Amino acid sequence: MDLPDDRRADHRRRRRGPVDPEGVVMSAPILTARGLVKRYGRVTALDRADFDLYPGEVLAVIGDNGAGKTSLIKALSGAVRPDAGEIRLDGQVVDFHAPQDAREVGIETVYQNLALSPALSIADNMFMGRELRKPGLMGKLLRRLDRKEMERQARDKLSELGLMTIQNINQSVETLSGGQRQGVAVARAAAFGSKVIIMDEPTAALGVKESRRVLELINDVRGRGMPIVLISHNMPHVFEVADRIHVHRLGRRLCVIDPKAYSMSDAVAFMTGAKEPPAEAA
Amino acid sequence: MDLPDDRRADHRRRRRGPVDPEGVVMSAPILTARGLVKRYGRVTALDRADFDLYPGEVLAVIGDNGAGKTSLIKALSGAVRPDAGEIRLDGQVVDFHAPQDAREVGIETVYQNLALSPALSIADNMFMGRELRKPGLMGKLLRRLDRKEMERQARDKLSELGLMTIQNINQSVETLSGGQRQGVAVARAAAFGSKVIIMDEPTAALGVKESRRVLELINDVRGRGMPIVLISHNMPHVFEVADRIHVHRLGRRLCVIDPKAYSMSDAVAFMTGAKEPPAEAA
Amino acid sequence: QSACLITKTDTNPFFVKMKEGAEAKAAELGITLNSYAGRIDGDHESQVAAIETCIAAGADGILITASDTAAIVPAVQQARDAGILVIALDTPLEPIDAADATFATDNFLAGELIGQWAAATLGDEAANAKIAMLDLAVSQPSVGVLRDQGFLQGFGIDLGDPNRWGDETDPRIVGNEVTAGNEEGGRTAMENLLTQDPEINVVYTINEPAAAGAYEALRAFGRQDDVLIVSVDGGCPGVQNVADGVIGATSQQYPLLMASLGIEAIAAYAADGTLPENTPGKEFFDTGVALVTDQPADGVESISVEEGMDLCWG
Amino acid sequence: MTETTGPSRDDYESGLEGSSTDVASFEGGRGPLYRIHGFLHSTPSAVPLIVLVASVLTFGLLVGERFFSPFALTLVLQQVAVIGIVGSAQTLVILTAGIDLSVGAIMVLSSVVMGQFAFRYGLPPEIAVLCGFAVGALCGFINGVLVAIMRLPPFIVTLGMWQIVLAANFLYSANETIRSQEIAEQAPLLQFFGERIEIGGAVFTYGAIAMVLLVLGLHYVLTQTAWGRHVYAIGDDPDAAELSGVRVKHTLISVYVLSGLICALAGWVLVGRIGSVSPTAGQFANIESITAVVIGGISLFGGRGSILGMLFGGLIVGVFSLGLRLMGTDPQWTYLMIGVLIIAAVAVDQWIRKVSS
Amino acid sequence: MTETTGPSRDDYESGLEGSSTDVASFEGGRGPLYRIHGFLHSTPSAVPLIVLVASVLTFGLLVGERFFSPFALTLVLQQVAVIGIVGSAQTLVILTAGIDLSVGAIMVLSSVVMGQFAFRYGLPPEIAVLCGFAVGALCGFINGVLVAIMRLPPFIVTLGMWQIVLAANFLYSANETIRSQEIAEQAPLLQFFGERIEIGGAVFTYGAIAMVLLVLGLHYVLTQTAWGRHVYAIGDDPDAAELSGVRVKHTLISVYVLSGLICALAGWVLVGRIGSVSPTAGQFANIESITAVVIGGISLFGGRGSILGMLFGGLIVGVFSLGLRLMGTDPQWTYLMIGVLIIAAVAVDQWIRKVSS
Ligand SMILES: Nc1ncnc2c1ncn2[C@@H]1O[C@H](COP(=O)(O)OP(=O)(O)OP(=O)(O)O)[C@@H](O)[C@H]1O
Ligand SMILES: Nc1ncnc2c1ncn2[C@@H]1O[C@H](COP(=O)(O)OP(=O)(O)OP(=O)(O)O)[C@@H](O)[C@H]1O
Ligand SMILES: [Mg+2]
Ligand SMILES: [Mg+2]
Repeated sequence: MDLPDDRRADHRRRRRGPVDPEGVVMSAPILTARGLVKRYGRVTALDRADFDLYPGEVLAVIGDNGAGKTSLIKALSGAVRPDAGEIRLDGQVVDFHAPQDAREVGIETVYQNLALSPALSIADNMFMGRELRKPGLMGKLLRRLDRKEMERQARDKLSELGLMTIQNINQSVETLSGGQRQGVAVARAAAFGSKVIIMDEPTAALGVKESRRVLELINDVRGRGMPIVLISHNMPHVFEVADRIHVHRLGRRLCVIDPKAYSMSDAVAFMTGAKEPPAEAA
Repeated sequence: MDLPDDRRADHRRRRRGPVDPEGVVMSAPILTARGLVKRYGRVTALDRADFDLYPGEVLAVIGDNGAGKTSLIKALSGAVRPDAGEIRLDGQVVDFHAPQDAREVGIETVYQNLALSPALSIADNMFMGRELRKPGLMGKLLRRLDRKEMERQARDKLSELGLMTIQNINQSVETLSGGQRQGVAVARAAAFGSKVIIMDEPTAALGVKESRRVLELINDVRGRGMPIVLISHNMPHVFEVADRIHVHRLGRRLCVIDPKAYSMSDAVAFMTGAKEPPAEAA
Repeated sequence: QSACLITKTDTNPFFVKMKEGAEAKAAELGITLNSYAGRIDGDHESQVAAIETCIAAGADGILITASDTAAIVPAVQQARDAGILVIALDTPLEPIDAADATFATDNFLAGELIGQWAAATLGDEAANAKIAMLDLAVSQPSVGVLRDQGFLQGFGIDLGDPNRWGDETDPRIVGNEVTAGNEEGGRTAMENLLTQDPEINVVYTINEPAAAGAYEALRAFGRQDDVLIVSVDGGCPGVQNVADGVIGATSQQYPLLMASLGIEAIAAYAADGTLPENTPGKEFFDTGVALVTDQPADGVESISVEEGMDLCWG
Repeated sequence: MTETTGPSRDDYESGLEGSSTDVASFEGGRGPLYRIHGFLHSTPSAVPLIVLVASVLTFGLLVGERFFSPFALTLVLQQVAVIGIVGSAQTLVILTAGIDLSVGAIMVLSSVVMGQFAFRYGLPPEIAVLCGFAVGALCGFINGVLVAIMRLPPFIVTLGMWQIVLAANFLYSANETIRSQEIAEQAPLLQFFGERIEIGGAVFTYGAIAMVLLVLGLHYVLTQTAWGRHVYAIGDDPDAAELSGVRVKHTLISVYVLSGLICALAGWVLVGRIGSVSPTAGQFANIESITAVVIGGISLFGGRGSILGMLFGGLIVGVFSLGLRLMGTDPQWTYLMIGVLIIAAVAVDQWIRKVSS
Repeated sequence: MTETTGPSRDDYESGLEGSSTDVASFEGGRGPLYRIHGFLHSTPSAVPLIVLVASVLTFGLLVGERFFSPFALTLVLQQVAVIGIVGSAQTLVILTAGIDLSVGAIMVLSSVVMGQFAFRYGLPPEIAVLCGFAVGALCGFINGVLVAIMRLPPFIVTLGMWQIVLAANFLYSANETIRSQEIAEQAPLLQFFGERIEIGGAVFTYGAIAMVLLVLGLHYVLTQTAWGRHVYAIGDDPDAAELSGVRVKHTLISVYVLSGLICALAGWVLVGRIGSVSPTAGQFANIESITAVVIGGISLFGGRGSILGMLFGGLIVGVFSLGLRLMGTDPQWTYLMIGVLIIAAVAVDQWIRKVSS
């Protein structure tokens, strides 16, 4: 296994797309949102929130519990429809009615509550909504699933993440430990995202080794040129992989900061309201 | 807010009970388990696991995802009955048939899946199973609940934890963010534990501020002389608060180490199997 | 020798009596009797399954009160093809010759008798009567239709389609309600009709439990003394209700007789192949019906309550 | 190793210093829409109540004073009394995410036991009534044990019990009806709930009053006592309830026993209503009680809803049945209309909740 | 700030170096008990199959060859055919965590439409049958839209539909039965499923064969195609299914439409079975189909179970009914026994799963 600093240097080198706010030219954002509002009864979860994701970058979203991070990415991934505001993908206004709509244009999401079907097997869950069919007549005419292949691929993805304690790929998800479940959800998104991958606290329940794998995976995905939105409460992780950090507070974007320009304690101070963000970052 | 090193020194000073393996006399353990076995169908979650908790200490349990940590503490808290093995509390063999049995002898647990009733309010959840009744006739005869008081206390507990984004104490738990829910579960255990508090990844979904409060809370509880079992994947947290670290691997206790004698990377190496633990710690 | 008795339900006292009659006679003649029943009135499939069971069990004869008189025919035909004597009890099949024989009450006549009695008792007032019709079920099973239409015929009301109730246009009919043939349904139905028109003074009921329920409603409205309730069945509690003045008149049928005659016929058929004969002039063997009342009306033949008590469901 | 070696805490937490420590305060009403929403949300029985009032008014307009009279309106109450009581039992079970298909059968068996014990064995009516309650409680207890201890699904347990109890009822009663006149003479206690209070045109039977009191009492118990909270918690998520310290088995058994007792009460009220003791009564009590519960906005998945909603749900059906009859609708059309209205009532409920949230 | 300032990664992770990177391998059978458990767990229809075989053997011993003959055993199959088909429709809906109370009514309405369109309007029987299927599909579609789009609870939707369809059925058919002889003469196609193949003493009606083929076909679809997986996923957790990319609404509607079509097929088979077209048939189809589903080990909470289990569940009830009838048991005792057996079958199922896990 590489040493940390090697890897870090490595991913910085591989990074594509201009991501430095004070640096070179900014290319057009791939995914933007303006003025998103979402109310749940008396609670305002999103309060005119903005959002920008540039090609090839890892954008971290940080904020207090209940700041509205999950609500924000749910709006982006079609899981909730905002009460107001607009979302653009590659400059086009999009209106997702269901997560499947977002998925079809290549936005893949790991939800905080994982979105797994407890009674189904790991392989079934990973391929839900995009099952593989058998080649030939069996698949075309009888639409028969290719279970063997799906199981093989599922196993491979999980091994890549280092989830090695899963004893049986046909185990139903409800029999997995909390961390194992999270691994399944992350592996699914990593395997199928084609445009944007959104991860809502993907390492919350993961062990040291498994978290490391997820961070490596994020770097790999960025290496392939795909942008990632990462929500996390783990500051060292955020500062390790993020190219830019979106600080969310009280339902809206407070500021966007460059992890090279600010320290972790600054970020924490902004997100908890201990310090006002500087004007240029807001 | 205190500075970290102050606090750290502080809790070391306040610590009671002899906990140093190489140090002074060890008092008798308060909670022990020997040879616990738990099988789920083909999966062996606990494989002759041992466990010891001494008075007044913070014992961290670490291990890979799926190592069996949750299964272990579920056996200790009466949520599952082990297939074999025995559990002793204060030297007496105990056999919990239900979590309520463990709770009645003072063992309070924060479960990884939180164990909250989604449709009920925060206050209802916090006082589930030990509701407060109105004083006087109303409470005695009509068994009327004292909602006002329960709400007030619930609010206080949450404020102590710094969960300040909860807008409405009568909100149902299902409308809370992931971190807010975890806060409710932690607050409940902290409020009611009288003998042992067990926490299964209490900070997994919590923000920086909220995590800090939970660690402070752990120190406070230890300050009151109550022992705590803390399961966590967060090594800095573990090394900050733990007096001893129980390393769990493949369903059993691999070793118990002193955080002062070993480094974090040693602990990680033991728990992932990268290094063999030294003989004296096993 | 063995025989089967298949009734619509085994919870209605009428069919309970029928079963008692069959069992007593079967015991007397040394025949094994198996009884089957639907779960509710109109449970056709259970009856088909029962016939199939009788075929599988190799019975000599089947006595059946069909829930769906037309639909049961193919199953009955299968039984007859297997050499089993099938006798319809109480309710004729459609067509009536689908069974080897029919021992039945004439339900239309039963209705007609109470209709005539009510009309005669009211005399001239019959022209201004306000009639509540408490029927069986919305699915309009044939017993219910026959009794209802018989009553209207006897009362002198134009029937419209005689195979349906509810299509009459005579203003004297306040309305039709369904009762499921029990007290609860009778009471609610009566309450609803009374709210609609508190002046109701004649109540036709499909059977005596419905009549008892209707009476409770009338009592609650304080109208129990100025309304004529008529009914059909003639069970012992029903006749007792006639005696107590709850019911004005009821048409009595004889289920026990039907069943015991049926068993005798099966015994005879099993012994030497003789087939039962019909009542002269009718397509079936009429087990008779009698009007039970203690207020006999001119021109309507009736028996007294005491006679009714002796015969009740005999 | 010394204390300074282990990275005790990451320096970034110093950023916390100075962050606010207030508790987010509850934001008061923001205009009437928010108030209405808050009200509808915190009062799950409000929607069925609104539907009820609306339907009473509509029929009042359509039918006129034959319907909109104290007499007719209290008649609805009388007609709904038995279903309302059975529905209370059903509500308790459904709140625990169960369903009780045996309520009707238990009700009838209890009433038959009350009647037969008084008449066949000549027991004093008080004792006979107690025996009826005992039978109801026993049936409920069996249901409860099968559901809570054996962990069988409530649907299947009560489906089986339904058939067993109903068959037992017919076998025991020998299908004999005890006539109203006999009961009035020899054991008038059995008809207690048929007695009435008249105020102006309004007629309140004891049965109807008992129903209302029962529902109010259960409402208190469900919302204001620990037991009630536990019932909701179990329906919400039984595993979470167990882990958070609810004695799930005890509570479930107590729910089923109470349900059985309430069914026995319904049986007693039934005797008051129909005058006689009849083993064939109550055939539709299951489906009607479930209808009342669901129209009342109580979730069949448990844990959500108010027993008051069940009462309003039952009354809605009663109002529609009577109203449609008074409009002279053909019985078959009435059935059809009630079907449409069941769906419409729930659709309106859903719609209001959505719009206001 | 330079790259070295931010604590890029905590040094403790260096401990990971050298940790194993194997995937935990699947541990093979550890003795027969584990095999049996694995089999029972992965084959949810095994338990009802075992109960079925055991009950056939028991009745074979008790009743002798009147029961244990090809004729009687295939008779069970015939008697179960209609319920098996309706039960298939019910299974689909229950797997999505719904329940369909309107199956019986849709079945009867479809059969009445087939009959009346052929006789009242003189349409060719092929067209009439197609119209019957269209009506079934339409009813299913309405159910589906109300459940999936309007998000109303399936129980209440189908409760309403039940009443509506049944009333429509009585109104439309004017309660007329179309007699078997007429059908045989003028539209024998309607009786197609009544035809039979005899092999030795065994009699297989086309209806029974159709039922078996339908169940096998649905078993394939449910277990081997994506649509089937989606049905399970929706029953398991509709929110998770939606989030993980299942078109929940489309799938739900397709389930209800398919259920309606299968009910129409059941209506056609029903005509074959009873010979005539009767609007009063099928009143117990709801409860019997649900009984078959639940005895078959399919969870009423959705997402778990196999349609084969439903078939075995239906056959278990059929075997008990016929067996008890042949033993000459009083019908009430039969109902009582079936009640006991429903509970016992599920208890055994639960017990086996528990012991082996
Ligand atoms: N379905 C819902 N109904 C009502 N309120 C909701 C709902 N979902 C979220 N909320 C509220 O919206 C606010 C934002 O929630 P959200 O889940 O977006 O926070 P978050 O930033 O993701 O927090 P965390 O870090 O704890 O996951 C919270 O106050 C929460 O209580
Ligand atoms: N109910 C269950 N049925 C079957 N297998 C189970 C069940 N619960 C746990 N397991 C299995 O037991 C093993 C240990 O699980 P456990 O939840 O104790 O792990 P853990 O150490 O808490 O992991 P994590 O850190 O991910 O929470 C895992 O392999 C898991 O798949
Ligand atoms: Mg979140
Ligand atoms: Mg765990």
